[in-house]
This record gives sequence, C-alpha cells and structure tokens, in this order.
Amino acid sequence: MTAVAAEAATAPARKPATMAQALNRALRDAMAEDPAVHLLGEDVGALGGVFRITDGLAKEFGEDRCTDTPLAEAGILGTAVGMAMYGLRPVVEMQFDAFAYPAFEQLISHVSRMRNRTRGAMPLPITVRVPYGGGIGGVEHHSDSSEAYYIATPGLHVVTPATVPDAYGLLRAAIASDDPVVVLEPKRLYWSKDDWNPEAPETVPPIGRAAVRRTGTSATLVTYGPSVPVCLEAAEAARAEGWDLEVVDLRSLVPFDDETVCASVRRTGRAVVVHEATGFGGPGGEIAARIGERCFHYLDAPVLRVTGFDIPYPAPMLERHHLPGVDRILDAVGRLQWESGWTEGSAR
Amino acid sequence: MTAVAAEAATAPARKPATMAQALNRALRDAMAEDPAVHLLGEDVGALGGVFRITDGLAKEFGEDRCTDTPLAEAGILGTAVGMAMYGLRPVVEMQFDAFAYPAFEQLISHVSRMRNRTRGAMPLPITVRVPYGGGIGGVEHHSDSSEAYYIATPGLHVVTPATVPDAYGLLRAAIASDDPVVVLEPKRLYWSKDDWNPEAPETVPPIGRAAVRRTGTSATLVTYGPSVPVCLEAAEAARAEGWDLEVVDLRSLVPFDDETVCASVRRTGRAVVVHEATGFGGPGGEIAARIGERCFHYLDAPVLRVTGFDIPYPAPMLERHHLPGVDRILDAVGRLQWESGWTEGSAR
Amino acid sequence: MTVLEQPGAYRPAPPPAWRPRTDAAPLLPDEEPFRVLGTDADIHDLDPLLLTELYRQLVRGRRYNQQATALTKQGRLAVYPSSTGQEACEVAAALVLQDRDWLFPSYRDTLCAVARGLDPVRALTLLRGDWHTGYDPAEHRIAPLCTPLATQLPHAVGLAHAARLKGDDVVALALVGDGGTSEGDFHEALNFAAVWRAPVVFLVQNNGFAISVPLAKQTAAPSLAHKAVGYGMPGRLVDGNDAVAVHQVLSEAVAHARQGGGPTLVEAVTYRIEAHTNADDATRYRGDAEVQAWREHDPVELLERELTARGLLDDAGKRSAREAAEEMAADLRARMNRDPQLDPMELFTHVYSEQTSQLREQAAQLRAELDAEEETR
Amino acid sequence: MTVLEQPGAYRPAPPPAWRPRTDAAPLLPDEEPFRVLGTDADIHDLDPLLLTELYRQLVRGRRYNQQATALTKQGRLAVYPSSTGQEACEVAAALVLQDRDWLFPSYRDTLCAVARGLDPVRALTLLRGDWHTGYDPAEHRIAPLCTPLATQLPHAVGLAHAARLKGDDVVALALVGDGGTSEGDFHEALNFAAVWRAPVVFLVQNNGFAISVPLAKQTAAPSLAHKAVGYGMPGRLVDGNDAVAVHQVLSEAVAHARQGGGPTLVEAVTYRIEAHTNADDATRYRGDAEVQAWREHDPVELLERELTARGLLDDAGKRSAREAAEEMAADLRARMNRDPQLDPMELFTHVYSEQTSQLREQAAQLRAELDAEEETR
Ligand SMILES: Cc1ncc(C[n+]2csc(CCOP(=O)(O)OP(=O)(O)O)c2C)c(N)n1
Ligand SMILES: Cc1ncc(C[n+]2csc(CCOP(=O)(O)OP(=O)(O)O)c2C)c(N)n1
Ligand SMILES: [Mg+2]
Ligand SMILES: [Mg+2]
Repeated sequence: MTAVAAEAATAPARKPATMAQALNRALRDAMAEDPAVHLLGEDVGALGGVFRITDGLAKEFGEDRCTDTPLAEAGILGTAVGMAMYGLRPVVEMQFDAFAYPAFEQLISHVSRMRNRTRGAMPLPITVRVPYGGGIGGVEHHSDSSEAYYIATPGLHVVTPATVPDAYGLLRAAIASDDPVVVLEPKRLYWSKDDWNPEAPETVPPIGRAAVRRTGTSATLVTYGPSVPVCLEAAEAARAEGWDLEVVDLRSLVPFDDETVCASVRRTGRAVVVHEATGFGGPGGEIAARIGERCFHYLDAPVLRVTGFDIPYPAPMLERHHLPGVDRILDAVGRLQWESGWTEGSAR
Repeated sequence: MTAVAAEAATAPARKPATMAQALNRALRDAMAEDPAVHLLGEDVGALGGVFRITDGLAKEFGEDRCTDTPLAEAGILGTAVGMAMYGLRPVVEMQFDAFAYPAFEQLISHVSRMRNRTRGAMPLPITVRVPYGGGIGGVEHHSDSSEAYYIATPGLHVVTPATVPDAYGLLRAAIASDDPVVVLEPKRLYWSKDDWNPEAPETVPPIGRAAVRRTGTSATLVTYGPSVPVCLEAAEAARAEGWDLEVVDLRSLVPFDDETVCASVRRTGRAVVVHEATGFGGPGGEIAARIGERCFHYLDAPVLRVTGFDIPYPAPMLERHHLPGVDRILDAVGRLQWESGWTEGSAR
Repeated sequence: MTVLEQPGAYRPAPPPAWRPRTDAAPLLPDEEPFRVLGTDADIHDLDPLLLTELYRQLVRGRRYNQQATALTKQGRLAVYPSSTGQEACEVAAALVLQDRDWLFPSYRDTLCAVARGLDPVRALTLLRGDWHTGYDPAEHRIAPLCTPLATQLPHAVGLAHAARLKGDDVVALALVGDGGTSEGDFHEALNFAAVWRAPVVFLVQNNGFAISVPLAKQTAAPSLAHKAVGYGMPGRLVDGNDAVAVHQVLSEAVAHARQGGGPTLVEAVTYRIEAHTNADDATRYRGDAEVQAWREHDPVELLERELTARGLLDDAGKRSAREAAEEMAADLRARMNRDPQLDPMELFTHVYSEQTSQLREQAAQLRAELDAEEETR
Repeated sequence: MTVLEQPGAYRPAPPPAWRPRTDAAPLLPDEEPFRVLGTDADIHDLDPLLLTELYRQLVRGRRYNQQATALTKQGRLAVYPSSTGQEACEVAAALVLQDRDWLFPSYRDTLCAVARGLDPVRALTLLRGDWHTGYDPAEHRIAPLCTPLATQLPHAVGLAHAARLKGDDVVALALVGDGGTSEGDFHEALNFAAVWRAPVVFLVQNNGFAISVPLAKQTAAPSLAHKAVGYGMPGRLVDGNDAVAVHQVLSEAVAHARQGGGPTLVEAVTYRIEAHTNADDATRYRGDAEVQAWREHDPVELLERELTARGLLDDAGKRSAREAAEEMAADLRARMNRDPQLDPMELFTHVYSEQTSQLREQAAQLRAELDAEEETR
C-alpha cells in the first residue's frame, strides 16, 4: 500500500457539500458544544432563514436558542449586546447586507468598543453574520458589498470565506472568538459545492490568516470572498496569455495578513487587488496602500485594482457590467507594464 | 499709488472671523437667498446648536425654517429626504460625528441613491453637516473621524474645510449643489480664526478642487480638515531638517482631485498622507493607492500614511497620543528613503 | 402656530400646576375592527359610483396579482411579492387620494400604484429588474417602491410637512406592514408627524406575517393601532378585507389630515394569501387551515356578494369588470414579454448631477469593454 | 412557554373568529402622576429604615452633584451633566434593586451608580476623561454610563432576557431621558422586552428638556407613559421629585418583572435644575420663573419637610445626614484632585483579546515615541 493510498484509507470520506450546508453545520456544532451559543434574527426559526443557513436549528435546540426576533436590526444587535454582557455568545443574522445598516450605531458605538471601553472587563463575543454581495439577481438593497464600513471600525474582526471548508472553519472561529466578529457570507457562493467531509471538519483556521489558493510567478491577485473563484478562473485563462498568476484569498480582512500578502507580492513583483465592493474608499485602497508601503522595492508595476464601479449597486439586468469579471481582471493584469524594461520579480 | 495700494483701497476690509462664524454666515446667506433652504436638527433653534453654528437663525427666519426636531437622527434625515422630494433644500445638523450613525440607513439606502434610483428624476439636494474629529477633550462618542463611511458610499459628495473662507465657500457650494453633500466640519477648528471679509465672501470653490496650501519641492503632505494646520506646522518645522514640504488640502474627498494631488506628487516624488481617522480602512488607504496607481514612476519612496491608530477614539487625557502630530509627521517624512540613492523628484 | 402653542402640548409643571394634557381616550382604537360589509351598516348611503369603482378595481387588482405571479413563474420578473388577499387595502388606499396627494408604497404595493393609475409595466420595473424605479415620482406623486422596511415613513412625513409649510393642500399616505412597525423608523416617523401635526396617514397592512414571523412574535400590543396614543395621534382599527370599511376609515383620516388635524395611524387587519414572494415557502411556517379561513373572507368576494345581494351589481357589471381586468392582463403580459432595452452606460448617468472625473474614467472603461464585446460578436 | 402561547398574543383571525386581545385599559397610566409626599397617603406604613435611607441618600446625592459641579469648574472633570433636582429618581432607582439586579444608566446617572454603592471616583472616570468606564460592569452590575441616547435600552432587554433564559432571578432597570424616548432604539427595546416578556423596568426621567428642546417639541403624546400600551406593557406616571412615590412605583414594577410579569414603562416627571452640562447656557432657552417653580418642588426638601412634620426626622438626623454627605464630598474632592496615573500604551491593550499584528506595530511606534520623549526630558 502506497503512502497516498494509506492516507486515503484512514482519511474520512469527503463528499460534496454546499457552503450553505457548511455554515448550517458550523452553527449546529457550535450550539451543540456550547449552550451559551444563541442565534437571533429575522426568520431564523421555523423558516430556517431566507437562505436556510439556520435550517432545523430551532427545532433541534428550541426557540430560545434560535429565536425569530421582531423585525428591527438595531434591536437584534442591541439585545445581543445585553445577552453577551450576561455571558451568552449570540450569533446574529442580518437578513441581507443593506439591512444591517439600521444596526450600525449599535455596531460602531457599542459592539466594537465595549471591551476597550471597560478596559477588557466586558468582552463581547458576538458573531454578526451578513450575507453580502451581488450576482444573485437581487433587487435593490439585496446585493451590497458593505465591507468598507466594517473594516474601518476598530474593535471588529471581519472575515469572509470563499470555500466550503473555510465557511465552516471561519464561522466556528468567529463564534469561538471572545471578540466581535463580522462574518461576511458571499451569498452567491451559498450554493457553491466543494468536496468536504462534514464528519471530520477541517481544522478551524485562525482568524487573520490568508490562504494562497493558487501559486504563480507572474503576478499576484489579492482577493477575497465572492471574487476568489473569479480570480481563479482568471488565473486559468491567463495561462493562455503566458501569465502564471498567484491567487491570495485573504479570508480575514481584519486582522490583515500582511505576511502572506507581502511574501507573495515580493516574489511576483506585481499585484492586482480584486473585489466586488465599490472601488473608491473600498478595501482595495487599504490593501493596495499596504502593498505599496511594504513591498515598494519589489514592485515592477503599480498595484492595480479591479473593483465594482463607484455607483449604487445596479438592477439585476445590469449587474454583470458592474461585477469584476475575468476579462476585466485580465485587462488589469495586462496593464502591469510587462514591457517596461524592468525584469519580472526583480528587487530594485 | 502703487498697484498693491490701489487693490487694498478697493478691496473690502478683511477682518478676523472664526470658522464657526463663517459657517453661520454661510447658512444665513443661503437662507436669505433661497426660501427653499431649511435647517433641521437637535438644538439648532433657540440654542443655536451646541457649537452655535445656527446661532440667531431661528430668530431671523422663524422656527419653520430652522427647526428643533425631536431627538432622532434617522428621523431627521428621513424627513429631510421627504422635504427634498417636495422641492426644499434641507440642511441637516448631526450634533456630533458618532450621533450620525443612527441615520446611516437613511443616508446609505436613500440619500445617496434616490437620484440614481429614479433615473435622475428625483435629485435630493440635502446637506448633512457633521462636526467631526477630536482634539477638543470630548468624552466618548464626541470625537470620531467617520469619513471612511461616507466616502465609501457612492452618490454622496464629501467635503471638509480647513480654513475660514473654505468653511463658508464649501458650505455654500454644498447647499447649492443638487446632490447630497456631507460637510465634515472639523470641530477643533471651529474657533480657529482667519482674516476674512464676510461682506465680500470669497468665491465659492467648486466641490472637488484641492488647494495647495504651501508649495514645496521635497515631498508632498496630502491632508484635509483638522490635519491641515498640523501639516503646515510640520512643514515649517521640516525646514530645520532641510526639507521643503508641499501641503495639499484636499477640501473635497468625493469627488477627489486626482489632478492636483498627482501634479504635486509627480513634482516632489514623495508623499505622506495625513489624517486623524483610523488608518486601517481609512481614507488614507484610498489616497495612497491612487497615488501609487497614478504616480508610480515618479515615486522615489513608498507613499506613507500618518493617521490615528486603529483603536476606538481615546479618552480626553490620552487623545494627544492618538492624534497625528508634528513629530509623527516629521518621522514619516524622515522615512521617505532620502539616502536610498534615487535622486529626489526624478522620474524613473 | 409654534409647537408650543399647539393644543395639548405636553409641558409638565410641578404639582399643583400640573397641566391638563391631551385626552387619551379619543385616540384609542375601538376593540373590534371597523366593518361595513356583512353588517347592518346602510351602504346605500354611499356613492354608488364609488362602490362600483371599488369593485372594478378589486377585480382588476386580483387579476393583476395573478398575472404578475404568472410572469414571475415565466422568469419575466426577478421576484414578486403578491398582494393577493390584500386588494381591499391596496385599492382603497389608492382611491382615497386626490391627484395632488402623495403615496408612499412599500415593495408589496405595486397594486396600489397601479390602482392609482400608474402603468403596470412601470410599476413592475423594480421587480423585473431593469432599473430600481420605473417612473418619475413627482409626475405621479408616487414615491419609489421602498424596500428597506419603514424607511419610507419619515419620507412621507417630511414631504407632507414641506407641503404644509408651502401652503399646499397635500396629504401623504404611507403604507407599511405589520413587521415594519417594529423598526425604529416607524417610531421616529410617527413621532415627527405628530409633533409637526403633518398631514400624513399611516396605513399598516397587518397581514399576520413578516415573511415567516407571525404577529405574536412581532408585538405584544393589544393591537398595532394602540401604538397611536403614544404619539398623540388617533389610532383606528379596520377590517382590511372590507374595501368599503377601509375606504371609509382612510377617507376620514385623509380629511382629518387635510383639515390640519394631523396624522392618523390606521391598522387594517388582513392576510397574505400567497407566500411572502415566489421565492418563499410558506408551508414551512403556517398551515392550510389558517389560509383557508382567510380565503373565506376574501375581499373581492365580500364586496361582490354584498353588492349583488343589495342589487347594486348584476351579471353584466361583473362581466364588464372581468373583461376590463382581462384586457389589462393581456396588455401587461404582452408588454412584459418584450425584453426591455437597456444601455449599460446609464449606470454612470444618474449617480450625481454631473459625472465626477472618477466616474468618467470608469465609464470610459466600460465603453471600451462594450465596444470590444461588440467587435468580437 | 413559546411566544405564541403567551396570554394575549395578538393573532388576528378573520371575523367572526376575531380573537380577544390584551385588555388595553390596565396598561394605561393614570391621568395624574402618582404622589405620596404632601398627600393624604399614610407613609407611616412604610419601612422607617427605607425613609431614612432615602433621605440620607438624597442629601448625599445633592452634595455629590454640588461637588462634581465644583470639580468641573476647577477643571478636574471634562464635563458634568448634573442631576440636581432629579435626585429622587436617581436614588430611588438605585435602592429598588437587589444586589444581583442590573442597572443601565445614561451619562446623567452617575449619582444612581453612586447611590448603588459605586465609588464616586470610579463613577466619574468617564467625565474626568482618563478612560471611558471606571469600573467593571459585571462586578457592580452596572452597565457603562451610556452616551449614545437610548442605545443602552436594548442592552438592558438582552441582559434581562439572557438572565431569564438561564433561570436567574435578575431584573434590569434602565434609565433614559425624555429626549431619548424619540430614538428608534427606545421603540425597538420596549418592543423586544414586551414580546420576550423580559424582566426589565424602563425609567424615563422626564426632566422637561433634551438640552434646549422642550418636551412639547419632543412629543405630542398625552404623556410618555402612554407609549407603553403600544408595546403591550403597563405605563406608569409618577412625580419624579417625590422619592417615596418613585420608590413605590419602581418597586412594584421590579416585583412585577421578577414575578415573570414582563416589563413596565415608568415616566417620572421631574426637572433639570442646572444647565444640560457645565458647557450649556440654559438662559438661551428657558426663563427663571420656570426654574423657580421647580425649585419650590425640590425633592430633598419635599422629603425633609414631610419626614420632619411627621416626626420621622429630627435635627440630629438631619445633621448626621449632612455630615455623612460632607465626608463623601471631602473624600471625593481630595481624591479627584490627584492626577490619575495613565499609561498611554494601554490604548492598544483592550481593542481585541489579542493584539493584531497591526496594533503591535502601532504600539511599537508609540513606545518608541514615548521613549524618545522620556530621553529629551
Ligand atoms: C430594514 C429591512 N430589514 C429586513 C428586510 C427584509 N424583509 C423584506 S420583507 C420582510 C418582512 C416584512 O414584513 P411586513 O412588514 O409585515 O410586510 P409584508 O411583507 O407582510 O407586506 C423582511 C424581513 C427589509 N426589506 N428591510
Ligand atoms: C444618539 C445621540 N444623539 C445625540 C446626542 C447628543 N445629546 C446628548 S444629551 C442630549 C439630550 C438628551 O436629552 P434627554 O434624553 O431628555 O436626557 P437629559 O439630558 O435631559 O437627561 C443630546 C441631544 C447623543 N448623546 N446621542
Ligand atoms: Mg406582514
Ligand atoms: Mg431630558
């Protein structure tokens, strides 16, 4: 028996699961392990959430553990603060990205600050789940990429999975964290499938570690969440143009994994930041600025950004023009000054 | 009579005025000119606002034009939307930066989107005045620099004055604009004085134009609002070190004046972005990224940022450690790789 | 008149100077929802033209709901939140308004806009997905269909207040669901309206559910109409499936507002017969029996039965109503089956009154992409 | 018991099955605020220890307000929002709670925390400006003094709800001002509390003003207590300067909550004798006559007069109360006159449970700056 075969024999069976299933499983496992974990939100009970992420949980753990709240997002997050103050670990579902806005005062003025306000005496282990992003044909207010607001708020962790195992792992890590964590769930990946063994879930990744999804030598695509599969597709397509692209999936926007990102960019000498959110004032500015600060002498070209346009999210029939797609990414890669005379990847 | 003397004789007398007075004057002039201009806010009536920016206006124009509202920020901005839909030009005062958060849903989901939503049929000429920033010894929630949230919201213009004439001019321009404009008023500059002639107010600057406050050749400080005087002070102090710093006051964050910023940085070859807001996810990332994208071949050193730390705004006794001061700016300038062998300002 | 001079202004003074305040009793709703159909009320008093119009609009409204649902199944609409079962509210709300008055609908209220005279295709633009709003709000005095719950209520208050300040005789009528009453914006809007005595009518369509969440998880109040007294405005409770009753209660509220009496909160008790939208699965949270009970209290049938029994409607009248409805449906179907013509470049046109240099750059990028796409085609 | 099984759950059914709902009448407040002092009520029934304690705390509270105001003038506090005139509410709210209960104060309620036993220096930390909260909330069952208006109310609801879910006998009492009742968070908190039947008491100190804005511009309601019925909870109106009355009404509300009866909204009518804070100029928005009228209804004097008249307080008792207050004031003065020792590096300590690499870098930068500063000194 070869080593590989042996590993296959002992490794538990991996089978396809959707990201929605993995998230559901993460909630169930966390609730089973710790009675302090309580879910709150609109329609999270009998309905199982509009995306079915909480499917079956009210039935399994009772309505007191998985509670349909009145329809008021500030109230949901505000009561979660009180519950956390009494030792519970609330997991809050915001039904859609744009419907988290009414809760921003609670989020910014309390959730993110309570620990600091009380000199560490009153941590708030709250998880805020926000289905985000477009590409699902949703009408107005159902497709916002609102991560800029979250990452500009010190005291919050902000994570966003792009794969099925990461969805499980990051949500478990979020719930286990003693800090408030905003989990941005890319809603158009809810139905994406991965081979994954739900019986032996992958190790929960520490919050703050990026993952290199594809190694490459020509340039680095720095991305996260819904744009990761698009970047991987672009990287495949780029081979035809002779480019070997590396794809870094940030997974965690706060804290930010400078190490992984810089190691990659220093190696490739070129970077394109890709995300769906609006460009101006979006996370891409921060990411590009950090790369500029930390990798200046390794850069053979300016760090470019491929992002949503600086416009309100478009209606379903026009959203494809707004979303960063493979062509737009390749176009940016093409503008990385390949003929400018500097040798690729060389430190200056 | 020399030309200079002639000019002095015909030019109206300039006398010292505070930024608060200039803002008050801007509101008064706008109200006198256009009966559609209505002020709304907490304590804007008899009290004249906690910073006295609306002093005397309720008396002069009546309570219907300058209205003390019930205490509810979403309600204030939400009713302003309705008033604008009926053809008024509401000017809303948010009492302090952090107390604008309850109005974020109205701001993001409606104020910024109504024109686009209705294909241009329903513009919302709303001005949202937000006293912002620290340095005034305010307790918690009275010193936030929340500009990251505003600039990441397409559909809003975002301006912030640093001088007395600009305070007048930008507020007039905001009220005159058919688009919603967030006017970030640096509260610690409210009592700053400038020679200014309120009888012949300076031309209203177009929204979107930066101003070079000090010309220099060694490096560019890109800044705005409360940090402009600090940067000017730093530039003076830098002379002792042999640096001749240019200071660009952005005045408008959205739209952004790429032209002025890039022209400066291309000339100096070095840039430091300075603001009070939190660094991570703050406007500085966007600004540095833009400079990196557009001036890459002119840069002799990475674009650095000097900003507030990534922490909740500190209590009064500790705020001086948080705020970007002259020393911290000079320290960053000193890290602009002066000895690295590239010649200053040279294009590569 | 300043706020302080308004009758009933609450200005506490120390005892014994404690002042008389607004009397609460007249603000409280009746115990039972107001009904006309199936009661002893003499509807012969009512304008027969109104009754006919209500009936024709109900029939048309029901047909509209069916057609929109069918179009959704055919993929012609991105989503459709049906108002089947709620037609009495939708129609009555439209008919009580004068032309100059304003309507503030939610996402569920396309029918109300249509009953007011808006072209159904324009009303459905948001839900078809070609743009967010298909009409000029000022032209039709219909605010954009509002998705973020209860956020349209302060808009209605501000608009009504502005109209009053300008001396215009305009009333705003705002629609919201039972779930929406839990949002902070509901509270703030009602409070502003009462303090400003703004000419607004708030109509809560209490259809028993906010998606899957039943009313009992939404409020513990005796009724939603009871919230009114906390703002100092009258609260009225009405059978939301009784088109005549809804019309009457709303008409009174509109007249009250028009005369300077200030806002009213009306709770119409009704039921959402269909799932929340086509994307929803209502079997997960409610049983058939409940739906069946409400089907037997159908707004179209209630009115039809009563008008027929009272000799105000004959077969010809019914047929004519149904034919008009079919005509509307056929036209809607035909027009919705054509693909809308969209110019992607419009994405950059309406963000600001003038394009920023940033948007000009981005528009140029999209233009180039579209041209390239065109070439390779 | 699920929400749906709760008595009075509002589940509309079509007529004639329309269900009986919560009876509104018992939820409505009385016309006049409840008073004990200066009325015929027999206060001999009351525990004399309680009366004495109330009195001593009122005297101490008044002295505390004076001392804090003086310290502000001397620059020892960044700002002080005085509760002079509101001591009856502040003190009674503290005394009705058991040790295990939780208090949710606003920025104006340092006195309530002090009356509950918190060291005044710790209570004043926020206002002195060395840190945002000067105590461990869990240790004292006192939430941080809350500045964003009404945002503490949902916290109180969540905490009370969590305690009930855990089976703990804990009541939460939350304080808010008249202005704060206009915020959406007030609405959402009261609604959640009622739906969840959470053991919470909401005490609105209606002191007539939100900074400069008088109550008549804040609400058109008959009283703020009338808001309760809209949530399905009892509303109570009380003379907020009558310490005995406030204590009694709050005690009943706390007992009701403790017994599983759910939340109560209490409106205490009182007056803010001083300006909003030391930074405010009250002459801009109110006249002396009004202040004078309320001075004559002073909470300390009201109780002192009554206890003296009834032979429950003699000169020795008064002297002893004043001496205790002076002692507290002297100690507070002395300790506040010392500069607090602060370590700027603590800015990075409590943002997260573990410092991020970003914060480590920034901390290193500040460390280096501080070291350099130290050197040049
Ligand atoms: C602020 C906000 N939160 C959440 C949603 C998602 N959502 C859409 S409809 C709905 C239920 C609304 O119920 P109700 O107000 O009773 O109106 P109905 O759908 O019954 O007409 C929810 C939760 C939203 N649109 N806006
Ligand atoms: C959300 C929010 N908006 C505005 C403010 C600014 N502010 C501080 S106190 C105050 C007035 C509060 O009045 P009230 O609730 O009656 O309490 P009081 O000061 O009378 O005790 C205002 C407007 C704030 N703290 N929070
Ligand atoms: Mg409903
Ligand atoms: Mg008050």
